[in-house]
Amino acid sequence: MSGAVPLLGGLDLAGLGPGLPPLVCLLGLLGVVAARRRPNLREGVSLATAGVNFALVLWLYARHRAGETLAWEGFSLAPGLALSFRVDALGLVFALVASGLWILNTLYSIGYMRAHDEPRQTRFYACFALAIAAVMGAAFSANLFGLFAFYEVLSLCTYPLVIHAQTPAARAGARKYLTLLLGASIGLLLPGLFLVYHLAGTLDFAPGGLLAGVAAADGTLVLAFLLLVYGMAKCAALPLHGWLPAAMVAPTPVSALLHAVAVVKMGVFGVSRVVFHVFGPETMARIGADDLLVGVACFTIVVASLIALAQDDLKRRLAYSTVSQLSYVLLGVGLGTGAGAVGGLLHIGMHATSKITLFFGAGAIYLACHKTRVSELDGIGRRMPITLTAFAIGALSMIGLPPTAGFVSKLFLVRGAAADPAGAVVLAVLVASALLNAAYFLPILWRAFFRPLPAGTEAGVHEAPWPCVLALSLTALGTVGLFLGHGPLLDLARAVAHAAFGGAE
Amino acid sequence: MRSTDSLIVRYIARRSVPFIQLYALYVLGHGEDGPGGGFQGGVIFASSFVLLGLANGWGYGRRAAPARLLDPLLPLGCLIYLGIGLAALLAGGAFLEYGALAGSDDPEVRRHWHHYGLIGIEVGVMVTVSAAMATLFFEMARPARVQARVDRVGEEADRA
Amino acid sequence: MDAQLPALVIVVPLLAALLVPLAGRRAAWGLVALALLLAFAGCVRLLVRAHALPEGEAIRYALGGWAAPVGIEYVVDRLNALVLTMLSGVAFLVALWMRRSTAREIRPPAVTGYYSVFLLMAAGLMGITITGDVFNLYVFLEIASITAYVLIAMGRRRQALYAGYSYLILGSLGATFILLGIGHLYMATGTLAMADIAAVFAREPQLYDSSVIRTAFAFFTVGLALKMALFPLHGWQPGAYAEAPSATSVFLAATATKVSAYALYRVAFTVFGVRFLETGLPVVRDALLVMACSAIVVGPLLAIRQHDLKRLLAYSSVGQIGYVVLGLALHNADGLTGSFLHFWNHAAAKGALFCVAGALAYRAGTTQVAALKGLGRRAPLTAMLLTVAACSMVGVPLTAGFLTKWYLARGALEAGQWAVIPVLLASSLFTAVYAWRLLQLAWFADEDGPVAEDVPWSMRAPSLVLGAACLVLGVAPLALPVAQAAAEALL
Amino acid sequence: MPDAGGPLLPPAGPAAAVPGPAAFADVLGWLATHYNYAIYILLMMIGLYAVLAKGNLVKKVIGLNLLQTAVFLFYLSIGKIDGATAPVVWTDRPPGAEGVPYENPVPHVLMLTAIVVGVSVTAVALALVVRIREAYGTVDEGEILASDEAQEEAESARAEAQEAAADAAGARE
Repeated sequence: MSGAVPLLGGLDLAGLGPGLPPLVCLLGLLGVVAARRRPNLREGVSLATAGVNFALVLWLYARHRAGETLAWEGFSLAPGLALSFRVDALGLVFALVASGLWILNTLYSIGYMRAHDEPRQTRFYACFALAIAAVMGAAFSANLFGLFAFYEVLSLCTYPLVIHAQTPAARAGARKYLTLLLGASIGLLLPGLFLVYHLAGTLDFAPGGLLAGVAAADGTLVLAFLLLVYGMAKCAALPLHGWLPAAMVAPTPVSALLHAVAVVKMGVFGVSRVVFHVFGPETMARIGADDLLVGVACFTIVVASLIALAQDDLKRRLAYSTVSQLSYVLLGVGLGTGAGAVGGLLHIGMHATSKITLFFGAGAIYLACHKTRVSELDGIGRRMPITLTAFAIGALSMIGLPPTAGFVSKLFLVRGAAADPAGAVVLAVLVASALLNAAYFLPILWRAFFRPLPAGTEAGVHEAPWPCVLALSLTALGTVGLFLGHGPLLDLARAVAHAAFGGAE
Repeated sequence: MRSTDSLIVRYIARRSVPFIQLYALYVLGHGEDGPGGGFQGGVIFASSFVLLGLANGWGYGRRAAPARLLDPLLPLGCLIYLGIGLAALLAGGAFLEYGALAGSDDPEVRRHWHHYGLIGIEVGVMVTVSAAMATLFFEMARPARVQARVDRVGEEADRA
Repeated sequence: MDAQLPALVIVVPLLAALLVPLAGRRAAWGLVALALLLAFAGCVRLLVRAHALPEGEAIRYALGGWAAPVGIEYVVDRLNALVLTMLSGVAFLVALWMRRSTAREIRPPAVTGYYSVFLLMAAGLMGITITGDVFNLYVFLEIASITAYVLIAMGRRRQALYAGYSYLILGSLGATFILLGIGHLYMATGTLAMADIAAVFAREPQLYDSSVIRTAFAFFTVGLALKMALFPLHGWQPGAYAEAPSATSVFLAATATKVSAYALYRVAFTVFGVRFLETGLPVVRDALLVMACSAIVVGPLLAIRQHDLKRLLAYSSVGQIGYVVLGLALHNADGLTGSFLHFWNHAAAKGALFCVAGALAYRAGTTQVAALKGLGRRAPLTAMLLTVAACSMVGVPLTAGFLTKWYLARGALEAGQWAVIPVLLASSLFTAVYAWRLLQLAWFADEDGPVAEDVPWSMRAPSLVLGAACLVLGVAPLALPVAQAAAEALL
Repeated sequence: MPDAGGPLLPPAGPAAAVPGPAAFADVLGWLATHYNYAIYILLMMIGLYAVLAKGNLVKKVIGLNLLQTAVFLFYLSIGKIDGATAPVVWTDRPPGAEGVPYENPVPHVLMLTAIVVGVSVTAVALALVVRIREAYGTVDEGEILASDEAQEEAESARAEAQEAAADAAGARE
């Protein structure tokens, strides 16, 4: 109640601070529903919401940099169970990446959905708005309960997006998506939450980990850790990755949303929160959870890459690539070194930008010539030069070659691994993974640019609608731009690592 | 239910009705300080109609206690009960505190009013109990041809 | 008038019940709504007053001016103020909701009778809750039950008659057990007033070892378990909920079994006392724990297989009553808080869901699950209501249902009953399965047909209030302090 | 209710306790002095048997009545005092006076209410049986259930088909 009073007072809007982005997105949701009979207005509202939201996050970032502590008490549901919000470096990494890419994603959606003349667009945009509200809420949540609540909301509100086509394939994919995500969160995450609360008596994130100093058997803590990590099935650690390729049935903007911006990043962000602010590096090291996490991550990176090699469907190949790339983040935060943590957190942003480019590219190819398979892409680079150039930039970033964003994060990861006593194995995995990435991305580019168009197709430029091309060009530029100007993200990641590991990087 | 063939039974049944009812009232009035009261009185009162129905046929009994009379009486008895209770409440006492009806603090007056309230309550109980008992009997014992007519009327009402 | 409130909240619906058959067909509905609105206002006022009192005290009202051990006393404390508010609030909303629904489902000549019996039942349930006398409890229990039999048997299909009959037989069996329990209690203590019995126990703790007292408690438990349809004594319930007219279903499902559960709390904690539960007959507590947990798991499992929406919801209620009883078995502040929260939370969610079933019956003439198809297109608000209430049943965070589970889980951990956690989670998963099936049909199986109209606003508005309650109770801590105060008052 | 005229059964005393593994003579002695309890238990069991085992709906109602009657008997036994008079029957001195014990009236009052409740339940039960007979043409539980089941089966088969069709229809889009 106490938190609602300033809200009802209505004057001290700035006092809401980190509560503002989710609230604005909810307003956007209402606007979308209200404008359901006027498509132009509806899409305008969506775009405006995304813009205002990004501006708000930037404003929060600026104030955070200025050294202000921004917090909003929010709602207290029950003692120990509050929806309260706070700005910190880790949250800002996620929020900046998500809200920034959201604008482009919305732009792309508008182009894609209109070109396809899809039905049920209001539901689509409404769920989109709800999804970004959930992401913002999770990013700024000051406790594990808020993170869990918004995590669940995101699972539920993306389900209508995945099942959007309502074809049998979409139903089957969406069923698998929801079953795995919801099953894991009810079956693992929720008991993990109970366990943490039972052990610590609080769910509020703390800089050194809220479980630091809690007297409990190592086994219990490891159990709690595993429950939380695997409960967040959105991070797609093997073997709970199955939802991700299954959800490829969704329209491409949704795939981009799921696999680049919101859903998967929610998973790795959640795990980072667990590592840094629930357990804390010290406890992690004491109970051996860091090695566990690194092991899981390495296994996922290699195996998922191998699976990706065998996929002919373009979006499925990208999905398995996502599974593999997400574990870079897990690897980074699990390494237990400052540089590793920086690399992992940077990879949230780097991977998001590159992967969204790749998905936009895949969607644009589908829009322009209805091709979904890698083997059908012969010579397509000549028909869609902009799209395929952007795609190539994204692919290079996945492999980790300069001048793209992926290079930066991987560099930090390598440095982090080198600082680790058992770093040799990790280094080997990183190298192997880079080679595997090259092995499944370069053939696509080779086919697109160096193989002739199949006989019988007319040559000539035939790009996707302009909002799509614009969006994917911007993300491709962003991928390069992040290589050059990753300062703000790096500062934030460094701040997190600094708080966790002290000065050493 | 058909009427009996015996004229004697039919005649005596008819003639005993007032006596049964008088006795019912006696039992009612006796309720405060002896075995009796509204429940018992009500049942005895209803039994007079039951007797009529048994001896002189269902229709005869039903005409003596028609549904349009009994149906309003059912809630009316309860209303008397509740009304007195509420009146006590309005007079400043607790619900059903009849003594408060006196409107004075004199214990003697209050005791009197307590009696009046109690008897009023018993009357209410009696009205409802006798109406309920008679209704139960006549509804359960309803002959098939009457039932058929009621059903027909009901269906017509449904359609309307 | 304030002092008379405990009597008035019962008497006003009772009075209206008697006036309804005398009033015309037109005025009847208005009278019902007015009476229940007044009762609700009174109950809210009582809730506020009960919370203003110092810890351990209660509002006491002596009927007829006779003080407690001699006369019948109405007692309002923090626990039953919570239940009373829930009861009268739901009754009022259902009264608003039912005008159009009953007009379609009940034969016109029987409508005023239906209203009258409905009010009687509401008064009976509130009487069970407010009374401080064990025998009076029995009488009100029977008033509520007999009226419930009638209200169920007025369903449109012939199965309703048999459902009402089975409920009558099992309900009367339960009532007889309760009567026997009261008899044994009276035999050992010589009084019927709850507070007085508790005082006897406090004076003579050796009574706890008496086999008469133990028998009494066993009779109460079995009798009330039958009345509240606690698994495996739930046999009467699915048929009764499924076949009853829609308005009856909404009201029964939202309130009736929970009032019996409340009676068990009242008997166990106020009459027998906390110490008896701990030392007197621990086996009953263990049995209740097992029964509650089985109900929590089996209810939703059975619900998954149903094709009729009302029957599905009825089985889900079999599971939900387990949550309400679990607190008694866990027997600590957090567990009790969870259960007491569920009085409100489940009333809101299940009431809303049965409103959806009623809306289906109103528009489609059937309550088959398949009739939900395309609801999201035809009636988006009703479909939203279904969604929110179903989420609350699953226990999605930010809905009311989550708070219940949170507190029950905390209580279980505190009591060292680790096994309860998987039970709660499994039930959430099973509930998610059937909720998902309903939502799938409602939202993702639509066709591009003409957009048919939703149910009239007189039905939509009250049901939306229930749906909103699912959200508000989940976010704003309205119910929590009330439930916590009630739990603390009991222990 | 003023002070009950005589002592109630002592809480855990020998009178209230059911005989344990005592000598046969003890059991006989208990039966001789507490035959009313024995009858109440017997009646109750007969009633319970009828309610649970009989297929005829009317017989079930009769069983219910037996059960209730058994409870009435139990209550009246609680209030019974040997050699006491009814609280309202005057001899030469009023009940309650020295040397004139009277029986506890409270159980009687309670049973008066319980009887009314019982009558109401019976009335509703019989009314339901009448309606059931009209709707099903039988008062046998087995036949009613069989008839319902047949109807239910047909309906659920139809429902299943409808649900599948709904899914398929959604899928075609």
